Amino acid sequence: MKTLNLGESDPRFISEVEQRSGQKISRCYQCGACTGRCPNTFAYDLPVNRVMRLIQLGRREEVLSCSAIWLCAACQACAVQCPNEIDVTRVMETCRQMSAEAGLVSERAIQVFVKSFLGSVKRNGRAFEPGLMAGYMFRTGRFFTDVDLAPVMLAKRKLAFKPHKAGNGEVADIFRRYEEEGPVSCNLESDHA
Amino acid sequence: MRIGVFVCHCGSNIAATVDPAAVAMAADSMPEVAYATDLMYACAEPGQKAIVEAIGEYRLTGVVVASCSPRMHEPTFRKTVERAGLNPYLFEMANIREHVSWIGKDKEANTRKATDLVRMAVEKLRRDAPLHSRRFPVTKRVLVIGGGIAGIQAALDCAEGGLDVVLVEKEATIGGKMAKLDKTFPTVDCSSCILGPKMVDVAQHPRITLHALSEVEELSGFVGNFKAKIRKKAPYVDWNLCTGCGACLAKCPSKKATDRFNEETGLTTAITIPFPQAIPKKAHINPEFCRHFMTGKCGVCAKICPAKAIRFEQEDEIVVEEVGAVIAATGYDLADWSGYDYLGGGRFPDVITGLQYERLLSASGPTGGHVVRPSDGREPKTVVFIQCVASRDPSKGRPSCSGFCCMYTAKQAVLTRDHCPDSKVHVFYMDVRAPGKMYDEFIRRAVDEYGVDYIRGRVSQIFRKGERYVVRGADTLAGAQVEVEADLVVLAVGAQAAHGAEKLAERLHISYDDQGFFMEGHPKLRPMETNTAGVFLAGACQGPKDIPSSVAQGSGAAAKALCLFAKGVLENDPQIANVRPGRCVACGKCVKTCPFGALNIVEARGRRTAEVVETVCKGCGICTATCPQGAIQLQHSTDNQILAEVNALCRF
Amino acid sequence: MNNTEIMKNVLERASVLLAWGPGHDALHASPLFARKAHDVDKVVMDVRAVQSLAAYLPPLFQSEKEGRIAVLARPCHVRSITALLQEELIPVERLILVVLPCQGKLDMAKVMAACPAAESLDAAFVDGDNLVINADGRQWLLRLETMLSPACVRCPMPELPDAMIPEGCECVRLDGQARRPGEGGYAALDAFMEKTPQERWEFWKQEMSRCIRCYACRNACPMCVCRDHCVASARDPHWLSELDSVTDKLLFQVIHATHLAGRCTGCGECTRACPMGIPVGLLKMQMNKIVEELFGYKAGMDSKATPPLLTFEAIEKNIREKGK
Amino acid sequence: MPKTYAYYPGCSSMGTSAEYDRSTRAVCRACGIDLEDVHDWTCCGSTPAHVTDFGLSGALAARNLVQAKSAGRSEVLTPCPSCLKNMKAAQHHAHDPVWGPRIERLLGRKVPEDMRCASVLEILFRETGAEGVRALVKKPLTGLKVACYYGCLLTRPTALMEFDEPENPQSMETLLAATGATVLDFPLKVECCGASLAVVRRDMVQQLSGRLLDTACELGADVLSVACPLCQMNLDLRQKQAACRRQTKAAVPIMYVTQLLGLAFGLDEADLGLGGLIVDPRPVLAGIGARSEEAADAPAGGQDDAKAVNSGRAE
Amino acid sequence: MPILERRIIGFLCNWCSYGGADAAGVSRFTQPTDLRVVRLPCTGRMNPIFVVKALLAGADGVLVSGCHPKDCHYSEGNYYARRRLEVIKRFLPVLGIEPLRFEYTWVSAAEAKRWQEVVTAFTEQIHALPPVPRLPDDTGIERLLRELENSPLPICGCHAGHE
Repeated sequence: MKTLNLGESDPRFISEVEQRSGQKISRCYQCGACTGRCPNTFAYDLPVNRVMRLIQLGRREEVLSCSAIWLCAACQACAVQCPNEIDVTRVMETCRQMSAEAGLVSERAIQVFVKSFLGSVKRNGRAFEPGLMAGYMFRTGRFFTDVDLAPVMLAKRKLAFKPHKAGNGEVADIFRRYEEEGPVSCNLESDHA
Repeated sequence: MRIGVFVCHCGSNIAATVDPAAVAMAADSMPEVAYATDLMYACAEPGQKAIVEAIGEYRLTGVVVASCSPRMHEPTFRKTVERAGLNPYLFEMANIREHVSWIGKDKEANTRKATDLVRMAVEKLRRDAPLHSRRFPVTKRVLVIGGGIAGIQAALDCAEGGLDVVLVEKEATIGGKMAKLDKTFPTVDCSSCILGPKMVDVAQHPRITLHALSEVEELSGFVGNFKAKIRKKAPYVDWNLCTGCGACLAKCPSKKATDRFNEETGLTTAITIPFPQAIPKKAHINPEFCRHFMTGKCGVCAKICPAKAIRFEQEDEIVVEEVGAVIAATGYDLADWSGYDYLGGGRFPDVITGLQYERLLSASGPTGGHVVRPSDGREPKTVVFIQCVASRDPSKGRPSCSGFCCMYTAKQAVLTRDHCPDSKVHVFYMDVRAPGKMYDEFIRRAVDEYGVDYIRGRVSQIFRKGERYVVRGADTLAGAQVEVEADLVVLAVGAQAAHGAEKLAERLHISYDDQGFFMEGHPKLRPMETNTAGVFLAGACQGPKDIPSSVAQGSGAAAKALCLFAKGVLENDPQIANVRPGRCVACGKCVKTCPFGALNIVEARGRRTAEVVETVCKGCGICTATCPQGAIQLQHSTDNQILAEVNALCRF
Repeated sequence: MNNTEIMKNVLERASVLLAWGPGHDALHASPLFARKAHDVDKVVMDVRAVQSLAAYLPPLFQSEKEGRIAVLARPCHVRSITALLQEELIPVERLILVVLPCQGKLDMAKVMAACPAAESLDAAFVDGDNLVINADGRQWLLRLETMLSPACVRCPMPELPDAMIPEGCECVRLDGQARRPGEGGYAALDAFMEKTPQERWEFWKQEMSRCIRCYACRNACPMCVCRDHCVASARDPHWLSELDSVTDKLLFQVIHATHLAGRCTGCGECTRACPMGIPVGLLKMQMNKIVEELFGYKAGMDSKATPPLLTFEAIEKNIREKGK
Repeated sequence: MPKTYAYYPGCSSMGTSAEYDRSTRAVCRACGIDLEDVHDWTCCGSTPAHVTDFGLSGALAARNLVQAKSAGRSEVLTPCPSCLKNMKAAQHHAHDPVWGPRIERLLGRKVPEDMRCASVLEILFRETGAEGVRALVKKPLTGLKVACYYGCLLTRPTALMEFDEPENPQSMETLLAATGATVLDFPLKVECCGASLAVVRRDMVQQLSGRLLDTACELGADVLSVACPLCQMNLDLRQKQAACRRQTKAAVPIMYVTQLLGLAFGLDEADLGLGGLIVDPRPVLAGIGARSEEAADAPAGGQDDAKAVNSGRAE
Repeated sequence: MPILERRIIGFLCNWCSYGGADAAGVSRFTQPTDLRVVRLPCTGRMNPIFVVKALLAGADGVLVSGCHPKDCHYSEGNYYARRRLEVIKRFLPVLGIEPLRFEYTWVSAAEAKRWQEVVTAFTEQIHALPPVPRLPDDTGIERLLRELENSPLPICGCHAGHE
């Protein structure tokens, strides 16, 4: 295991996570309730409490490049469980956003799926399931994803053939403004006490 | 008036963020200030000496000390100025530590603030009058509320010290929580073997009057002269006749009564004696379950009783006891954990509290000391202990550490291995807190000799799997989620003040914190006192405590009561209300609002006027705020003094 | 029996009848201590009888230790008397209330404004709906309705309801026709509160700078029972300085209003008495409104009630709890 | 005068969860709950937007609140807990110092704060309740053993959803018990099924849903009642995929709570979209009448059944 | 350097809030420096007129704090205070005084954190308002005379520049 140099702690990272998530990270006392309750821990490279600890230590790189933040299903179990009332799910989501912005994504497939989904919403105003699946398969090269399900879905009329358009371009406007604005900025001058 | 101002550095406590010399210099030019200086430690011997000398040298007639909170050292400095020949009430304090130096870092602003506070103190002092205490006799009797180990110790020590003691216990027997314990840590000696003799001592001591099944309903009066109204609940048995033979218990047909002594791990009869060593060993009827009370048709106990002691028609009795001091020793109860849904919140029969587990371990308990599952009576193969339930949990409004759970969990884990040598025992903990004598060694023994498995992490879920329970949590040291199938789960539920503690506190006029624990006079220096003179605290009613600490505090509270009575007479606090008859129009508004009945309208020299009963007045000042003419003034906190303080701040 | 006979009859049982008699001119009435039957003939009880006689009662009872005292009172004055009974400052068994049906009271400021010559009048009398003033060799006919004090116009209780006769108090009613009841409420205050806070502050700054610290407002107030012991003129406690400062003048008005919280019956005597025409009654009106809102209480309605600031509820219905 | 709710169907109603949409409308009609579709509704952004940027997510969800408000509605009802959470989160984030201003900029207007949002389960529980359901039951589901599964988002996060107990919710049980069904104590009722990762991490999802299905089987559940389109799709459509990770192989029908209520109300099966389910519920439903008699004799509750299943299984 | 503080007077009961303020100090809970505390035995001692007196005398804010209801050292003092202080708070607007200049609250001796929060929030509230309006004589010669009346010595200048 790598030795962590405590002098390399990045206080701006802690502050950014705190501001974007609205959570006070120092309140975590490492009881592990989040890890105990998390349904996806078995698939994580870092258990949730370690993610929290690494944020406390200001380890930007280790946190933003871990897979746990991408495999989190945002099921909120940890947030409900935390005895210190930290919304851990929000912290995980925040790290995922920051990971994408920093280009440290470890689970590319998930990011691609997210992009496909949002692309579909941007184009149509609503999510169009077959279209986004097609886009996802195309971009990841995972051509056999769930094709086993297609026949049964078609038989049960669970796949629409045409996207529904809605929103009269308002949704596209939201995306346009989002792209123009770029990642959200925090006031990192104020030191976190 | 010639005023001396002494500004304390308190080492660097004040001087680090306030400039005491600048404050003293500013004070030098305040009205009637004849001398102003700064001192390193005003409260220490050299500081006090400097004050005494300055009083003589500069012929000072009043003193201001700017230092810590008056709640800390006002009595100290009053004595100092008294030593120098001044009336102790010609003294004021400016709190420039707790209210200034410790809460702000801006030295300039702090110095300005400290100067303002000194100016206020000077202005107040200029309007102080010398006050003199009155002496009054005391009733040398002590009321001890609560018959747990702390109350027992306090009662015995007071009685041994020559005081008459009235011991009031809510339950039908004394002994409290300790009587429910099987063994005690870290010695693993039998709880009832060491408690039992003390309980017998209480019963036999000629100076102790015991009221069991009783509660204090009202406390009136003041230190030295309290009157306590005590409700003795009807046991429906004439305790003068009852011999505790237990014949009625054997024959009572209602066998499904709640067994409070056994923490509801079993059932008992409607007429019952809590446990074989109960003091007093007298039967009482629980009317909620008694067939006679429910249907009117029964009376087996009355027929069978050889002493003819059953009294279905008995009613509660009110007795009034006159005492000079009160020791509250009402102990604790486990916190309500029904909100812990993820632990079942009480839905699972085999997820029980530590106190319930004690009853299962105890040879006098419902299972005769056999560790079995409440659901099916089978011996558990795997027992999981969970610490910090309703402790250290801000999300449930329970942020504090209950202190003794780490140790009793270790003890129970060890006993489990003793009782069921084939069992596997896991303990989920967050931190092990074992700072007492031989405590940490005991934890080590649990791990090394008894093979108890300690897992560092919180449990986040318990769910049923068939007849067993899946306990899921984290092992943060392994960095993993862990799961174990358990037969029995024991929760170390945190402590809160005993049920009804808040209500009692209101009756005793003492404060309590958000967990219901009674507030001590000072967190470090007055742990046995309250802010109400003559009311002392012992044991877990003041905060969670283990047995040795409870015993120590019980003895300490007894010592406080003995000190109080050592003088024979007491002096009152002269900071009480005073009527200027010339200004009073006898409108009676003060009489209406006084909470203590300390005011009367009397006829004096042909005029009606209000009058203060000096020993009854407690100096709250409600009357002063009520009187439109300002005819009644709270001495040492007069309208003019408060106005002067306001004016001192709003000069320009 | 006509009203005079009724009053003479009352005087047979009482050592004195406190009433109104002729004043310094025909427009004014002054307090009259009627002790003999023939004194009763001088009683004035029309719109000119404006002053509340309640204020005289506590000292009168104190100086006259024997016998009963009767007092002539309008219904609004009865509320003040009830409030005094609440504070046990007058003995109910020695009191006889003589209540007249109220036709309203003149607002002298309005009269003076309508007829400045009334300063030195020759004669004044009520004739039907009009007030007739002879002065300067001319005659003025003023419509009574327009000359009454605003409180009277809005007064909801020109006739005393039986329920408001203080418990255990003898009450004699006089004959006569009362005005029709007004709608009550706090119209003058509500109008004032329409102003911005800055305007209100400026208003008091201006008004109080005209105050001459004569304390007529206090002396007229039936509930100012402190009499010679008022804090305004005390050095211990020294709430107010002796300086001619607006702060002290305004603070006195606040003290007055605060001391009256839950006790003021809204009789309006303070404003009436002010020689500078400062509407000091507004402050008490605000206090009454607050007390009514918070505690559902109006002073002087029930001689057995406890004023709300001299008691409490463990849980206050209308106060939002702070903290925790 | 019944209140009219703005109805937000959510994107999955157009495809994978059409039968949830249909049964919701049918049951609400039966209960006298008036629904009016949000005009020109758009995607709430779902989890992808939420994990990308709270501002984007907030703006996408809030657009629908704006639409509902401009139609004069004060409360939005949606069958999908994920959509519901996004709408509530948008309102919550509107007060956040970092995200509030951003949402407003992206949306181009203020987030309506006074709109209330609720799931169909919450509205049925609040407005109709057990009493109301009991009054409407025409064909009691007597003897049908139902395990109620809420999934993660219906009750969590507690401060946002403000509905039922987060760890042991009872609303679905209360409603279904009123239909005469036997409600089992399903211990994993708020565990995650992993649906949001269904496409990209099939392995994880199989493990999560496998455990849920196994536990339901062990309890002897005839059907699993759900209230979330993602859970339903995941457990129903992918039940075959999950089979490889399961200890038992029994198929469990996954039905929407609205479908079960609709059946009990005697609504037309076509209106409830029963045909859309992959694991066919009809065999277990057919047994309802027959089983009702034996159930009447046996002591109620799933406990005994659970024991029976357990004892038959090798430890 | 101009002094940016406002003049805030706190009236604290000795048993609860003064203790809470002490506990906040012991815990080193940093607070704004504007507040000056007058110690009362009980909020029941608090004559509501002190509030107006202080505001008219030039205090920018007045904060009263006592024991929580039911927890009064004298059983009933805070109950009386609650009524009287609520009345005076509602009375301020008729004078044209901003009612936010006055708050009353309950802080126990154990609530050090809460005391810090109360002081910080109230100080911020006062800073959000302009300085308290003054009546003409308060800055005038009478005021100075009054000061001189009490002080035979030159007036300390350390508070000058407050305005």
